[in-house]
Amino acid sequence: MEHTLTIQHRDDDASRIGMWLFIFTELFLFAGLFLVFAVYRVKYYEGFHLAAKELNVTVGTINSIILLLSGMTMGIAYLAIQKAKNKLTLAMLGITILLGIIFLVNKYFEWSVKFEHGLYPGSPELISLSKGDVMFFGLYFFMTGLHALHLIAGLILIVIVFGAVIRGRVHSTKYALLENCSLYWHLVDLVWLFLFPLFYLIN
Amino acid sequence: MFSGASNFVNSVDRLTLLIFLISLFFLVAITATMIYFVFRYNMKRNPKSEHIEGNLTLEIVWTIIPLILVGFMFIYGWRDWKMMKSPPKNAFTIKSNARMWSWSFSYPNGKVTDTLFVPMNKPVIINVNSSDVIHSLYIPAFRVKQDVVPGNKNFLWFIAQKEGTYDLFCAEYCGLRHAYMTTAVVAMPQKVFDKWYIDTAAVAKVSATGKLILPGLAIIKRNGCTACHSFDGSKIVGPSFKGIYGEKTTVVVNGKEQQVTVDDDYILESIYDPNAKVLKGFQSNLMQPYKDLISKDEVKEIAEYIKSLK
Amino acid sequence: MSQTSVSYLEYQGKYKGILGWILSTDHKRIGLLYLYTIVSFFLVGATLGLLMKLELIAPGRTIMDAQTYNAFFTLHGITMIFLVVIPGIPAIFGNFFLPIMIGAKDVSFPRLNLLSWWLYVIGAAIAISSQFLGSGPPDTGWTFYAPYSLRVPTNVLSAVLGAFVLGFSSILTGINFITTMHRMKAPGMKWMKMPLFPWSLYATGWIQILATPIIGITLLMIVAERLFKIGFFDPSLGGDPLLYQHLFWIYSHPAVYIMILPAMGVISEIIPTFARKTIFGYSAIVISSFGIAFIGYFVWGHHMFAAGMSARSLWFFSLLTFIVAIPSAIKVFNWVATLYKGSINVQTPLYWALSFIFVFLIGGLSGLFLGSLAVDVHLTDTAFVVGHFHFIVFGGMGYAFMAAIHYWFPKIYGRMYDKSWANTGWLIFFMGFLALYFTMFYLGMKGQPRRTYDYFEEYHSGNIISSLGAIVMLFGLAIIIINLVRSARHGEKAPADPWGGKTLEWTIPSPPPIENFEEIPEITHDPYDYK
Amino acid sequence: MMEPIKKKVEGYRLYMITFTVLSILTLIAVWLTHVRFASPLVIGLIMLIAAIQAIIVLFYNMHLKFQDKILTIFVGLIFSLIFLLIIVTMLDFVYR
Repeated sequence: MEHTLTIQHRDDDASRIGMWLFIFTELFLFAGLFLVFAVYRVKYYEGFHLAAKELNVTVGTINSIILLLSGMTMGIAYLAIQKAKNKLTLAMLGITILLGIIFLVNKYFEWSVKFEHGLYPGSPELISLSKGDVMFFGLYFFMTGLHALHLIAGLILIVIVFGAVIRGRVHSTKYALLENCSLYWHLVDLVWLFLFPLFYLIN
Repeated sequence: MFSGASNFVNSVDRLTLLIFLISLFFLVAITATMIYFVFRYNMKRNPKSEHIEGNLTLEIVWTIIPLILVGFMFIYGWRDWKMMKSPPKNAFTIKSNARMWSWSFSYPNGKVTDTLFVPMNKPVIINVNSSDVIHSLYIPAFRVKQDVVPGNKNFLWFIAQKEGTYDLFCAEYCGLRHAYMTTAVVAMPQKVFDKWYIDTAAVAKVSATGKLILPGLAIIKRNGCTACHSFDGSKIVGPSFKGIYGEKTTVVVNGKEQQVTVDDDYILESIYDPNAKVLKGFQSNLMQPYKDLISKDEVKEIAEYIKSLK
Repeated sequence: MSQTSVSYLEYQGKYKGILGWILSTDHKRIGLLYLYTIVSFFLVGATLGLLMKLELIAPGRTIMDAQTYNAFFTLHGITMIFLVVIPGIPAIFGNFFLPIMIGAKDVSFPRLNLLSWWLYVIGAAIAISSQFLGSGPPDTGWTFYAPYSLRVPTNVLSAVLGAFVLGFSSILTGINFITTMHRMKAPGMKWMKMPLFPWSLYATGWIQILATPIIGITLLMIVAERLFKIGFFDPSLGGDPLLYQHLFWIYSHPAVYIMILPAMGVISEIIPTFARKTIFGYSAIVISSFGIAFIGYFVWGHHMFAAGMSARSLWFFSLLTFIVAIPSAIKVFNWVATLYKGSINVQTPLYWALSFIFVFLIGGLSGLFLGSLAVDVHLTDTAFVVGHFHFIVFGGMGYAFMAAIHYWFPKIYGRMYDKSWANTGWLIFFMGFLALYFTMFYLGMKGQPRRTYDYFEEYHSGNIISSLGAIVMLFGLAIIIINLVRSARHGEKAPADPWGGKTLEWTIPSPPPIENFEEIPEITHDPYDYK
Repeated sequence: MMEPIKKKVEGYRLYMITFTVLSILTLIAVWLTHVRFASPLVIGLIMLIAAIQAIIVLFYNMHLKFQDKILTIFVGLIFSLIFLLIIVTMLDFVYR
């Protein structure tokens, strides 16, 4: 509609505020899960303690570092676009995508090892264990799964931004999309910062 | 109100009345003021309005006064509720089990009933338990209620103070027959209760109304089977008991149809492993195994009773 | 006539006909889209309610069986809560009037706004499809309490997923409104010069953003539990059914404030206009909105007083429940004080607004009984609770909705409705409403449990009155709707400012031109300037 | 309201420094669990480290430090609200 052309003036600050509000929503989505985690940790103190030992701390640590590194490359991409260094931006976005994929691959192997051991929801092995174990692995799969879904969404977003930079739709004076994408990517980072110690370290 | 049927009635009703009077005062006062203003300051009478932006003193006054009033309601409500959770030590303890859609009550001496019998003027604790979903044990006349959450322990207690029979409801929605998950509380003088309580011989033969019945029926009633199975051929949730004994029927086993004859063995299987052979046209997984609740001898009595329903 | 001064109703954009509506990013058209869809769903829900009341007119089977009745009250709850009252006022009147009242040409994200509506329609379609797909309509009640909702074979999944999508729609609307108020207020409109309806939407927006995700994740857990056997809430797998109730009410209690805050905003607009006088205690009303939003976030436990929570929780929740009554009371006092020394123009919207105060008072005061622990034990899960929340939700949001539609109707359609029919409709509706819901207090005090298909003879007389009330109320509703629908096409032309309102929407023509303002106004005075 | 502060954001180095600090903190947390198991003190320390990491991410990676103060206040309120939410729910589960 032609009239919208006059109405839809560009307001980067508005889109940033909107993004932050959306991030608040996402934080509460995970807050609900952390709440569930806290409740069952109190209820099944022993079970959680033992079940947490099943997780591989090394893989978890490597994944943490990968995610933090991708946060860095994302941040550099955000700076580079402001300095009109499109090539550097693209390179950094590319590395971020790559790191995100490595994280997912690691996660995939971590999950499949659990599946091989029969530690997945509804499996006969898991049912035979204590209720604390059942709950721990239920939460583990649900929370890391939801986090992985967010990561995939973030990756898709970066790919879109990548295309937009190539086609010149995102550039040094118009980079709100990249900024919001970066905010979202860091949200994924932020959530992992809590997921990692809760599942892997506190045992 | 103030019937004194249980020890909680008067305190709860007193608080209810207090809140009611305060509420009524505010409702009438505010509504009357509102209507008065609409007439007094009507456009025709008062063509020019005055400019008043607010008044801090008034704001403070009408914040503080309600705050004090609700503070009292809170304190009294808390105090009276505390009582409902502090049973005396010498109380008589009854276990209650809720299932879709019936109640059963077991007494310390092993007696099990579908109606709650309690002695008067003696504290009674009811430990509640649910074998499937959430129910809620509610005796309106006593002003007591407790949700029955599977997996969580809970209780309620009261002292029945007046002889009589009172309604007992399930107050938490629990599925198809929720509305029919009702029974009665019978409060009787200690002497009458003792007589009823000691008389284990009569247990199988006397129902709440005191009529003589077949032992099988007593077992059926006690276990709440009638919540889902009728005696008159009508379909409730499960099949009716009427005229089924000796008949050939079609059942579904693992998704395949099969013919069986309703005999003692089939009745036993249907009670101990109800989802193995489900009568065609009925849903599975609604009934739970009664293996721990009904002995083999009792099943025989039930089969006898079903036989008698022609 | 230049393109910009054409009314939004007649404007021809890129798309013609129906597409010009369902693909329009104009906030006014989206507001009307919401109006039509929400009113349709309201009529569905009301019909279900009426059928339920007819079933309850006598004990035993009257017109339907128990399974149908249980499915009906579930669908009635889902439709009314998720499809009608939560989006109701913000999505319809917020969309239409928020930009105009703050002097903006549209919301911050017009396309996102359209997406919200589409998500609403999709969510509604999924929720309604639960009635026809799979193994029968869900019969869990709109609360989906575990473990019942995990075990029943009925089609709970699509109802839950529908509610999830609807939550998304609600969140996006909240984000949009808050951003709009931060970025698009007209020059000179400081925060404390903003009218009260936008203020209430601001507080509502925050609740939408901060509470809705909790129900989202809870419903996802129900889905995971039904599909993958993760035992979050099933006691046989180690879950705690009470945790489900906590999570559910962490959202669903604040949801009541998503409904009632905008309703209060509407009343705060109508009363100064018809008293021709500035609002009494502007800042008290603003602050109380945030008081309600914040304290209201921490009272969810009062839905679970009989569920077996710890004594400390009960203490905490009961205390806060009483405290949250105070900001609502402050609003009522300020509204009544606004009438004092006014020059009151008694019109249909004012009838609705004053009757709102009356029924809302009854609803709020009956809440005091339920907030008090000892009394709540007796009254919770009885008809008393049903009466209470219908007075609050229907009496609150419903009456404010009626007040709003009668107040802004001339602005929306540029035509006036028939006032005497509107008043007749109001009176009949009001009488029916009181008979229908007031008797529930009596029935609850006598101990009739809620959500029951059948009842004992001792509750019969009360139920007859209640059911007759429902018929009377719907008769009144029919008069109101027919009057409005007729007037939207055939009513006499309305002037720009039929009521003598002072907020910005009354400074532009009726119906508003496509771009709202020829020139963005400069704000120099308070919102209700009757000096 | 919520105008960005025009001061331009520093160089790439900032992100490298935050990455290094965050990684070291992660490694410290992992090392802590190897030193001693599950004492409340260690759990507290680990959660403290997570909180510090979160603050670094929020302020530097998400540029909170360079935005209008009101946004920082909002973020602070959000996290307090989450904290309160968990505390209030725990009132039930810890003392039941």
